[in-house]
Amino acid sequence: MRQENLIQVQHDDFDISALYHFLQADNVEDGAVATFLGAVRAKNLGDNVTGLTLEHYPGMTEKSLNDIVVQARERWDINRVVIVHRVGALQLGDNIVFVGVTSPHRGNAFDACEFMMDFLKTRAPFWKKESTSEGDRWIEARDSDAQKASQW
Amino acid sequence: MRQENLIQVQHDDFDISALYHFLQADNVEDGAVATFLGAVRAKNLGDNVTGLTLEHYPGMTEKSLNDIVVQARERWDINRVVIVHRVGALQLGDNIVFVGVTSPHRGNAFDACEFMMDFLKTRAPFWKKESTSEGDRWIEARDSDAQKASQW
Amino acid sequence: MSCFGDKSLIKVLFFAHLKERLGCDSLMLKAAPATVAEVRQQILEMHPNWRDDFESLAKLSAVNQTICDDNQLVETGDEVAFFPPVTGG
Amino acid sequence: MSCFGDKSLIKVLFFAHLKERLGCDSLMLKAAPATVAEVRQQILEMHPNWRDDFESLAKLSAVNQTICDDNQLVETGDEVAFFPPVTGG
Repeated sequence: MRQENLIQVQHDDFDISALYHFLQADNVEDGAVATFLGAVRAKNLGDNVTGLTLEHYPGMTEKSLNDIVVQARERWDINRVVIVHRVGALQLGDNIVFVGVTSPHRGNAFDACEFMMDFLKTRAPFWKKESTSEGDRWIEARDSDAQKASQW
Repeated sequence: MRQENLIQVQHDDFDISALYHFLQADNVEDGAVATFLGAVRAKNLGDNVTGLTLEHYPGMTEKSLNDIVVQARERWDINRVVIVHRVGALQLGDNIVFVGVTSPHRGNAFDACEFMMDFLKTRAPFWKKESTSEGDRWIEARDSDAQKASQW
Repeated sequence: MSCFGDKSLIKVLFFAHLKERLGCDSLMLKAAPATVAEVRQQILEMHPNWRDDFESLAKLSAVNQTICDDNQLVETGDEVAFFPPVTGG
Repeated sequence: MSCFGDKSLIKVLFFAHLKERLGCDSLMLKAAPATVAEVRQQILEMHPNWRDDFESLAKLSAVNQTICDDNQLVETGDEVAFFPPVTGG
Protein backbone atom coordinates (compact mmCIF):
# COMPACT_ATOMS: atom_id res chain seq x y z
CA MET A 1 0.00 0.00 0.00
CA ARG A 2 2.78 2.46 0.78
CA GLN A 3 5.14 1.84 -2.13
CA GLU A 4 3.40 2.74 -5.36
CA ASN A 5 4.66 3.80 -8.79
CA LEU A 6 3.00 5.82 -11.51
CA ILE A 7 5.19 5.57 -14.61
CA GLN A 8 3.83 6.86 -17.90
CA VAL A 9 5.09 7.73 -21.36
CA GLN A 10 2.48 9.75 -23.19
CA HIS A 11 1.82 12.28 -25.93
CA ASP A 12 -0.53 14.45 -23.90
CA ASP A 13 0.42 17.06 -21.33
CA PHE A 14 0.10 15.99 -17.72
CA ASP A 15 -2.12 17.37 -14.98
CA ILE A 16 0.15 18.41 -12.13
CA SER A 17 -2.70 18.42 -9.60
CA ALA A 18 -3.52 14.82 -10.45
CA LEU A 19 0.13 13.82 -10.02
CA TYR A 20 0.29 15.50 -6.59
CA HIS A 21 -2.95 13.74 -5.72
CA PHE A 22 -1.34 10.38 -6.53
CA LEU A 23 1.63 11.29 -4.31
CA GLN A 24 -0.37 12.65 -1.38
CA ALA A 25 -3.80 11.00 -1.22
CA ASP A 26 -4.26 8.87 1.90
CA ASN A 27 -0.53 9.16 2.55
CA VAL A 28 0.06 10.21 6.15
CA GLU A 29 3.44 8.44 6.37
CA ASP A 30 5.30 10.88 4.18
CA GLY A 31 5.78 14.50 5.15
CA ALA A 32 8.13 15.17 2.24
CA VAL A 33 7.26 15.50 -1.45
CA ALA A 34 10.08 16.50 -3.81
CA THR A 35 9.35 17.05 -7.48
CA PHE A 36 11.05 18.11 -10.67
CA LEU A 37 9.36 19.44 -13.77
CA GLY A 38 11.26 19.85 -17.02
CA ALA A 39 9.98 21.98 -19.88
CA VAL A 40 11.11 23.03 -23.36
CA ARG A 41 13.15 26.18 -22.91
CA ALA A 42 14.37 28.83 -25.33
CA LYS A 43 18.04 28.00 -24.72
CA ASN A 44 17.47 24.36 -25.72
CA LEU A 45 16.47 25.61 -29.07
CA GLY A 46 18.69 27.16 -31.72
CA ASP A 47 17.70 29.95 -34.07
CA ASN A 48 14.60 29.65 -36.20
CA VAL A 49 13.37 26.71 -34.19
CA THR A 50 9.72 26.04 -34.70
CA GLY A 51 9.33 23.02 -32.42
CA LEU A 52 10.77 19.89 -30.91
CA THR A 53 10.04 16.21 -31.46
CA LEU A 54 10.72 13.57 -28.83
CA GLU A 55 11.43 10.11 -30.19
CA HIS A 56 11.68 7.10 -27.90
CA TYR A 57 12.23 3.33 -27.89
CA PRO A 58 8.80 1.97 -26.98
CA GLY A 59 8.96 -0.78 -24.42
CA MET A 60 12.49 -0.02 -23.32
CA THR A 61 11.40 3.44 -22.23
CA GLU A 62 9.00 2.11 -19.61
CA LYS A 63 11.45 -0.63 -18.61
CA SER A 64 14.32 1.83 -18.12
CA LEU A 65 12.14 4.15 -16.04
CA ASN A 66 11.04 1.20 -13.93
CA ASP A 67 14.68 0.16 -13.45
CA ILE A 68 15.56 3.69 -12.32
CA VAL A 69 12.78 3.60 -9.73
CA VAL A 70 13.94 0.18 -8.49
CA GLN A 71 17.46 1.54 -8.03
CA ALA A 72 16.19 4.61 -6.20
CA ARG A 73 14.13 2.43 -3.86
CA GLU A 74 17.25 0.39 -3.05
CA ARG A 75 19.11 3.53 -1.99
CA TRP A 76 16.52 5.65 -0.22
CA ASP A 77 13.48 5.29 2.00
CA ILE A 78 10.87 6.47 -0.47
CA ASN A 79 7.25 5.48 -0.93
CA ARG A 80 5.32 6.91 -3.85
CA VAL A 81 7.03 7.69 -7.12
CA VAL A 82 5.73 9.40 -10.25
CA ILE A 83 7.59 9.60 -13.55
CA VAL A 84 5.73 10.97 -16.56
CA HIS A 85 7.58 11.69 -19.79
CA ARG A 86 6.05 13.06 -22.97
CA VAL A 87 6.92 11.99 -26.52
CA GLY A 88 5.97 13.42 -29.90
CA ALA A 89 5.74 17.02 -31.04
CA LEU A 90 6.29 19.77 -28.43
CA GLN A 91 6.41 23.56 -28.49
CA LEU A 92 8.45 26.13 -26.58
CA GLY A 93 7.32 26.16 -22.94
CA ASP A 94 5.63 22.76 -23.12
CA ASN A 95 6.17 20.35 -20.24
CA ILE A 96 8.45 17.40 -21.02
CA VAL A 97 8.92 15.43 -17.81
CA PHE A 98 7.66 15.27 -14.23
CA VAL A 99 9.37 13.29 -11.48
CA GLY A 100 7.88 13.23 -7.97
CA VAL A 101 8.75 11.22 -4.89
CA THR A 102 7.49 11.02 -1.31
CA SER A 103 9.38 10.04 1.81
CA PRO A 104 9.20 10.46 5.56
CA HIS A 105 12.59 12.20 5.18
CA ARG A 106 13.18 15.47 3.36
CA GLY A 107 16.75 14.61 2.35
CA ASN A 108 15.72 11.22 0.95
CA ALA A 109 12.99 12.82 -1.16
CA PHE A 110 15.38 15.41 -2.62
CA ASP A 111 18.18 12.92 -3.31
CA ALA A 112 15.94 10.29 -4.87
CA CYS A 113 14.25 12.88 -7.08
CA GLU A 114 17.53 14.30 -8.37
CA PHE A 115 19.00 10.79 -8.82
CA MET A 116 16.00 9.72 -10.90
CA MET A 117 16.26 12.83 -13.11
CA ASP A 118 20.02 12.37 -13.59
CA PHE A 119 19.59 8.71 -14.50
CA LEU A 120 16.62 9.42 -16.75
CA LYS A 121 18.74 12.00 -18.61
CA THR A 122 21.49 9.47 -19.33
CA ARG A 123 19.77 6.05 -19.37
CA ALA A 124 16.21 6.40 -20.62
CA PRO A 125 15.93 6.08 -24.43
CA PHE A 126 14.48 9.44 -25.44
CA TRP A 127 15.93 11.68 -28.15
CA LYS A 128 15.08 15.29 -28.98
CA LYS A 129 15.01 16.65 -32.51
CA GLU A 130 14.60 20.33 -33.33
CA SER A 131 12.53 21.47 -36.27
CA THR A 132 13.97 24.63 -37.80
CA SER A 133 13.20 26.70 -40.84
CA GLU A 134 16.30 25.12 -42.45
CA GLY A 135 15.31 21.55 -41.57
CA ASP A 136 15.52 19.16 -38.64
CA ARG A 137 18.52 18.52 -36.41
CA TRP A 138 19.10 16.18 -33.48
CA ILE A 139 20.10 17.71 -30.15
CA GLU A 140 23.52 16.64 -28.87
CA ALA A 141 23.90 14.93 -25.48
CA ARG A 142 25.71 17.05 -22.90
CA ASP A 143 28.81 15.92 -21.02
CA SER A 144 27.48 17.69 -17.92
CA ASP A 145 24.58 15.24 -17.78
CA ALA A 146 26.91 12.24 -17.92
CA GLN A 147 29.07 13.77 -15.19
CA LYS A 148 26.09 14.45 -12.97
CA ALA A 149 24.84 10.86 -13.32
CA SER A 150 28.29 9.41 -12.58
CA GLN A 151 28.42 11.18 -9.22
CA TRP A 152 25.72 9.00 -7.64
CA MET B 1 10.97 40.49 -15.34
CA ARG B 2 12.80 37.18 -14.91
CA GLN B 3 13.59 37.25 -11.19
CA GLU B 4 10.35 37.20 -9.26
CA ASN B 5 9.44 36.08 -5.74
CA LEU B 6 6.15 34.90 -4.28
CA ILE B 7 6.59 34.71 -0.51
CA GLN B 8 3.51 34.19 1.64
CA VAL B 9 2.65 33.26 5.20
CA GLN B 10 -1.01 32.31 5.42
CA HIS B 11 -3.64 30.33 7.31
CA ASP B 12 -5.31 28.86 4.23
CA ASP B 13 -4.13 25.88 2.22
CA PHE B 14 -2.36 26.70 -1.01
CA ASP B 15 -3.33 25.88 -4.58
CA ILE B 16 -0.45 23.95 -6.09
CA SER B 17 -1.62 24.62 -9.65
CA ALA B 18 -1.56 28.36 -9.00
CA LEU B 19 1.97 28.12 -7.58
CA TYR B 20 3.19 26.21 -10.64
CA HIS B 21 1.47 28.81 -12.80
CA PHE B 22 3.48 31.54 -11.06
CA LEU B 23 6.69 29.57 -11.69
CA GLN B 24 6.00 28.68 -15.32
CA ALA B 25 3.75 31.29 -16.92
CA ASP B 26 5.51 33.20 -19.71
CA ASN B 27 8.79 31.72 -18.56
CA VAL B 28 10.65 30.26 -21.52
CA GLU B 29 14.09 30.83 -19.98
CA ASP B 30 13.83 28.12 -17.39
CA GLY B 31 13.53 24.48 -18.32
CA ALA B 32 13.89 23.33 -14.70
CA VAL B 33 11.34 23.60 -11.89
CA ALA B 34 12.25 21.95 -8.56
CA THR B 35 9.75 21.96 -5.73
CA PHE B 36 9.32 20.68 -2.21
CA LEU B 37 6.04 20.20 -0.39
CA GLY B 38 5.97 19.51 3.33
CA ALA B 39 2.89 18.10 5.07
CA VAL B 40 1.86 17.05 8.58
CA ARG B 41 2.74 13.39 8.87
CA ALA B 42 1.79 10.72 11.37
CA LYS B 43 5.36 10.30 12.62
CA ASN B 44 5.54 14.00 13.53
CA LEU B 45 2.77 13.43 15.93
CA GLY B 46 2.86 11.54 19.19
CA ASP B 47 0.07 9.39 20.57
CA ASN B 48 -3.38 10.83 21.02
CA VAL B 49 -2.54 13.81 18.91
CA THR B 50 -5.58 15.65 17.67
CA GLY B 51 -3.88 18.41 15.73
CA LEU B 52 -1.00 20.78 15.29
CA THR B 53 -0.68 24.53 15.73
CA LEU B 54 1.94 26.59 13.95
CA GLU B 55 2.99 29.76 15.77
CA HIS B 56 5.22 32.33 14.11
CA TYR B 57 6.87 35.73 14.63
CA PRO B 58 4.88 38.02 12.32
CA GLY B 59 7.08 40.36 10.35
CA MET B 60 10.27 38.44 11.01
CA THR B 61 8.80 35.41 9.27
CA GLU B 62 8.47 37.19 5.95
CA LYS B 63 11.82 38.93 6.44
CA SER B 64 13.65 35.67 7.16
CA LEU B 65 12.09 33.98 4.13
CA ASN B 66 13.11 36.94 1.99
CA ASP B 67 16.65 36.74 3.36
CA ILE B 68 16.80 33.03 2.51
CA VAL B 69 15.75 33.78 -1.07
CA VAL B 70 18.37 36.54 -1.34
CA GLN B 71 21.06 34.12 -0.20
CA ALA B 72 19.89 31.45 -2.65
CA ARG B 73 19.99 33.99 -5.49
CA GLU B 74 23.59 34.87 -4.58
CA ARG B 75 24.63 31.23 -4.88
CA TRP B 76 22.66 29.88 -7.81
CA ASP B 77 21.32 31.01 -11.18
CA ILE B 78 17.62 30.90 -10.34
CA ASN B 79 14.75 33.03 -11.55
CA ARG B 80 11.32 32.53 -10.00
CA VAL B 81 10.95 31.51 -6.38
CA VAL B 82 7.87 30.56 -4.39
CA ILE B 83 7.79 30.07 -0.63
CA VAL B 84 4.42 29.59 1.03
CA HIS B 85 4.20 28.59 4.69
CA ARG B 86 1.02 28.03 6.64
CA VAL B 87 0.39 29.07 10.25
CA GLY B 88 -2.42 28.31 12.67
CA ALA B 89 -4.29 25.06 13.27
CA LEU B 90 -3.47 22.07 11.03
CA GLN B 91 -4.59 18.46 10.83
CA LEU B 92 -2.82 15.23 9.91
CA GLY B 93 -2.07 15.24 6.18
CA ASP B 94 -2.46 19.00 5.81
CA ASN B 95 0.08 20.88 3.73
CA ILE B 96 2.53 23.02 5.71
CA VAL B 97 5.04 24.47 3.28
CA PHE B 98 5.73 24.73 -0.44
CA VAL B 99 9.06 25.84 -1.90
CA GLY B 100 9.51 26.07 -5.67
CA VAL B 101 12.30 27.45 -7.81
CA THR B 102 13.01 27.75 -11.53
CA SER B 103 16.34 27.82 -13.32
CA PRO B 104 17.83 27.18 -16.73
CA HIS B 105 19.89 24.50 -14.96
CA ARG B 106 18.50 21.37 -13.33
CA GLY B 107 21.22 21.14 -10.69
CA ASN B 108 20.79 24.77 -9.67
CA ALA B 109 17.05 24.30 -9.23
CA PHE B 110 17.52 21.22 -7.03
CA ASP B 111 20.29 22.75 -4.92
CA ALA B 112 18.54 26.07 -4.38
CA CYS B 113 15.28 24.33 -3.44
CA GLU B 114 16.93 22.06 -0.87
CA PHE B 115 19.04 24.95 0.49
CA MET B 116 15.93 27.07 1.00
CA MET B 117 14.13 24.25 2.81
CA ASP B 118 17.15 23.53 5.02
CA PHE B 119 17.52 27.20 5.93
CA LEU B 120 13.78 27.65 6.44
CA LYS B 121 13.85 24.71 8.87
CA THR B 122 16.57 26.31 11.00
CA ARG B 123 16.21 30.08 10.49
CA ALA B 124 12.58 30.98 9.89
CA PRO B 125 10.67 31.70 13.12
CA PHE B 126 7.95 29.04 13.07
CA TRP B 127 7.17 26.70 15.96
CA LYS B 128 4.94 23.62 16.01
CA LYS B 129 2.78 22.66 18.96
CA GLU B 130 0.89 19.37 19.20
CA SER B 131 -2.56 19.20 20.72
CA THR B 132 -3.11 15.91 22.53
CA SER B 133 -5.81 14.46 24.68
CA GLU B 134 -3.51 15.15 27.67
CA GLY B 135 -2.81 18.75 26.67
CA ASP B 136 -0.47 20.66 24.39
CA ARG B 137 3.24 20.14 23.88
CA TRP B 138 5.84 21.91 21.77
CA ILE B 139 7.74 19.85 19.20
CA GLU B 140 11.50 19.70 19.76
CA ALA B 141 13.95 20.90 17.13
CA ARG B 142 15.99 18.12 15.54
CA ASP B 143 19.78 18.04 15.43
CA SER B 144 19.59 16.52 11.94
CA ASP B 145 18.02 19.74 10.64
CA ALA B 146 20.82 21.86 12.09
CA GLN B 147 23.41 19.51 10.60
CA LYS B 148 21.78 19.62 7.19
CA ALA B 149 21.73 23.43 7.19
CA SER B 150 25.36 23.67 8.28
CA GLN B 151 26.50 21.67 5.26
CA TRP B 152 25.69 24.43 2.76
CA MET C 1 -0.51 38.47 28.76
CA SER C 2 1.97 41.20 27.86
CA CYS C 3 3.99 42.61 30.75
CA PHE C 4 6.20 45.69 30.62
CA GLY C 5 9.43 46.37 32.45
CA ASP C 6 10.71 49.90 32.67
CA LYS C 7 8.97 52.10 30.14
CA SER C 8 11.89 52.65 27.86
CA LEU C 9 13.53 52.23 24.56
CA ILE C 10 14.29 48.64 23.66
CA LYS C 11 11.41 46.33 22.82
CA VAL C 12 11.85 42.68 23.77
CA LEU C 13 9.67 39.85 22.45
CA PHE C 14 9.34 36.19 23.47
CA PHE C 15 7.85 33.35 21.41
CA ALA C 16 6.56 29.81 21.58
CA HIS C 17 7.35 27.72 24.70
CA LEU C 18 9.53 30.49 26.11
CA LYS C 19 6.61 32.90 25.93
CA GLU C 20 4.31 30.36 27.57
CA ARG C 21 6.73 29.50 30.37
CA LEU C 22 7.46 33.15 31.17
CA GLY C 23 3.78 34.03 30.85
CA CYS C 24 4.95 37.08 28.96
CA ASP C 25 5.13 37.90 25.26
CA SER C 26 6.89 41.27 25.41
CA LEU C 27 8.46 43.91 27.61
CA MET C 28 10.21 47.26 27.24
CA LEU C 29 13.76 47.80 28.49
CA LYS C 30 15.59 50.99 29.36
CA ALA C 31 19.02 50.26 28.02
CA ALA C 32 21.93 52.16 26.58
CA PRO C 33 23.42 50.61 23.48
CA ALA C 34 24.48 47.15 24.57
CA THR C 35 25.01 43.63 23.32
CA VAL C 36 22.36 40.93 23.20
CA ALA C 37 24.22 39.26 26.09
CA GLU C 38 23.81 42.40 28.16
CA VAL C 39 20.12 42.56 27.29
CA ARG C 40 19.74 38.98 28.50
CA GLN C 41 21.47 39.90 31.76
CA GLN C 42 19.30 42.95 32.30
CA ILE C 43 16.12 40.93 31.77
CA LEU C 44 17.25 38.31 34.30
CA GLU C 45 18.11 41.02 36.84
CA MET C 46 14.53 42.25 36.54
CA HIS C 47 13.10 38.71 36.59
CA PRO C 48 15.51 36.40 38.47
CA ASN C 49 12.92 33.60 38.47
CA TRP C 50 13.10 33.48 34.65
CA ARG C 51 16.68 32.17 34.70
CA ASP C 52 15.95 28.43 34.19
CA ASP C 53 13.43 28.96 31.41
CA PHE C 54 15.65 31.52 29.75
CA GLU C 55 18.66 29.21 29.81
CA SER C 56 16.77 26.21 28.46
CA LEU C 57 14.50 27.96 25.96
CA ALA C 58 15.97 31.32 24.88
CA LYS C 59 18.41 29.55 22.59
CA LEU C 60 18.01 31.91 19.65
CA SER C 61 17.87 35.67 19.45
CA ALA C 62 17.05 38.17 16.74
CA VAL C 63 17.66 41.90 16.56
CA ASN C 64 15.32 43.79 14.27
CA GLN C 65 14.00 40.48 12.98
CA THR C 66 17.35 39.09 11.92
CA ILE C 67 18.84 36.10 13.76
CA CYS C 68 22.06 37.05 15.55
CA ASP C 69 24.42 35.87 18.27
CA ASP C 70 25.00 37.28 21.76
CA ASN C 71 27.66 39.72 20.54
CA GLN C 72 25.22 41.60 18.32
CA LEU C 73 24.90 45.26 19.27
CA VAL C 74 21.48 46.53 20.32
CA GLU C 75 20.57 50.20 20.09
CA THR C 76 17.67 52.09 21.52
CA GLY C 77 14.68 51.71 19.26
CA ASP C 78 15.65 48.17 18.32
CA GLU C 79 13.39 45.14 18.57
CA VAL C 80 15.05 42.17 20.28
CA ALA C 81 13.46 38.73 20.31
CA PHE C 82 14.29 35.53 22.20
CA PHE C 83 12.92 32.13 21.24
CA PRO C 84 13.54 28.38 21.20
CA PRO C 85 15.03 26.61 18.16
CA VAL C 86 12.55 26.89 15.29
CA THR C 87 10.51 23.91 14.11
CA GLY C 88 8.67 25.05 10.99
CA GLY C 89 8.74 23.59 7.50
CA MET D 1 12.00 2.12 -44.01
CA SER D 2 12.70 -1.23 -42.34
CA CYS D 3 15.27 -3.41 -44.03
CA PHE D 4 16.06 -7.01 -43.16
CA GLY D 5 19.39 -8.79 -43.31
CA ASP D 6 19.47 -12.57 -43.22
CA LYS D 7 16.15 -13.93 -42.02
CA SER D 8 17.30 -15.16 -38.64
CA LEU D 9 17.22 -15.08 -34.94
CA ILE D 10 18.56 -11.88 -33.44
CA LYS D 11 16.52 -8.72 -33.87
CA VAL D 12 18.47 -5.48 -34.16
CA LEU D 13 16.93 -2.00 -33.77
CA PHE D 14 18.28 1.46 -34.53
CA PHE D 15 16.98 4.77 -33.17
CA ALA D 16 17.12 8.52 -33.62
CA HIS D 17 19.90 10.01 -35.82
CA LEU D 18 21.49 6.57 -36.26
CA LYS D 19 18.24 5.24 -37.70
CA GLU D 20 17.92 8.25 -39.99
CA ARG D 21 21.50 8.07 -41.25
CA LEU D 22 21.34 4.34 -41.92
CA GLY D 23 17.90 4.70 -43.47
CA CYS D 24 17.01 1.58 -41.49
CA ASP D 25 15.15 1.04 -38.24
CA SER D 26 15.61 -2.73 -37.81
CA LEU D 27 17.12 -5.88 -39.24
CA MET D 28 17.35 -9.56 -38.39
CA LEU D 29 20.68 -11.30 -37.89
CA LYS D 30 21.58 -14.95 -38.07
CA ALA D 31 23.99 -15.24 -35.20
CA ALA D 32 25.14 -17.84 -32.75
CA PRO D 33 25.36 -16.61 -29.17
CA ALA D 34 27.84 -13.75 -29.34
CA THR D 35 28.80 -10.49 -27.68
CA VAL D 36 27.40 -7.09 -28.59
CA ALA D 37 30.82 -6.31 -30.09
CA GLU D 38 30.49 -9.33 -32.40
CA VAL D 39 26.98 -8.25 -33.38
CA ARG D 40 28.37 -4.83 -34.32
CA GLN D 41 31.03 -6.51 -36.43
CA GLN D 42 28.55 -8.73 -38.18
CA ILE D 43 26.32 -5.78 -39.05
CA LEU D 44 29.27 -3.86 -40.50
CA GLU D 45 30.33 -6.88 -42.55
CA MET D 46 26.84 -6.88 -44.07
CA HIS D 47 26.81 -3.09 -44.50
CA PRO D 48 30.40 -1.83 -44.82
CA ASN D 49 29.15 1.63 -45.79
CA TRP D 50 27.52 2.01 -42.34
CA ARG D 51 30.90 2.11 -40.59
CA ASP D 52 31.24 5.89 -40.16
CA ASP D 53 27.68 6.41 -38.96
CA PHE D 54 27.94 3.42 -36.67
CA GLU D 55 31.15 4.64 -35.11
CA SER D 56 29.90 8.17 -34.56
CA LEU D 57 26.32 7.43 -33.57
CA ALA D 58 25.94 3.86 -32.24
CA LYS D 59 27.44 4.94 -28.92
CA LEU D 60 24.98 3.05 -26.74
CA SER D 61 23.59 -0.44 -26.95
CA ALA D 62 20.85 -2.35 -25.17
CA VAL D 63 20.11 -6.05 -25.04
CA ASN D 64 16.51 -6.92 -24.31
CA GLN D 65 15.83 -3.27 -23.47
CA THR D 66 18.55 -2.93 -20.85
CA ILE D 67 21.58 -0.71 -21.53
CA CYS D 68 24.79 -2.77 -21.67
CA ASP D 69 28.36 -2.60 -22.86
CA ASP D 70 30.04 -4.37 -25.79
CA ASN D 71 30.90 -7.42 -23.67
CA GLN D 72 27.26 -8.25 -23.02
CA LEU D 73 26.30 -11.70 -24.33
CA VAL D 74 23.55 -11.89 -26.95
CA GLU D 75 21.59 -15.08 -27.52
CA THR D 76 19.26 -16.03 -30.33
CA GLY D 77 15.84 -14.58 -29.70
CA ASP D 78 17.31 -11.45 -28.10
CA GLU D 79 16.51 -7.89 -29.10
CA VAL D 80 19.62 -5.75 -29.56
CA ALA D 81 19.40 -1.99 -30.04
CA PHE D 82 21.99 0.61 -31.03
CA PHE D 83 21.47 4.33 -30.54
CA PRO D 84 23.14 7.69 -29.88
CA PRO D 85 23.46 9.13 -26.36
CA VAL D 86 20.00 9.85 -25.05
CA THR D 87 18.70 13.41 -24.71
CA GLY D 88 15.36 13.13 -22.93
CA GLY D 89 14.22 14.76 -19.72
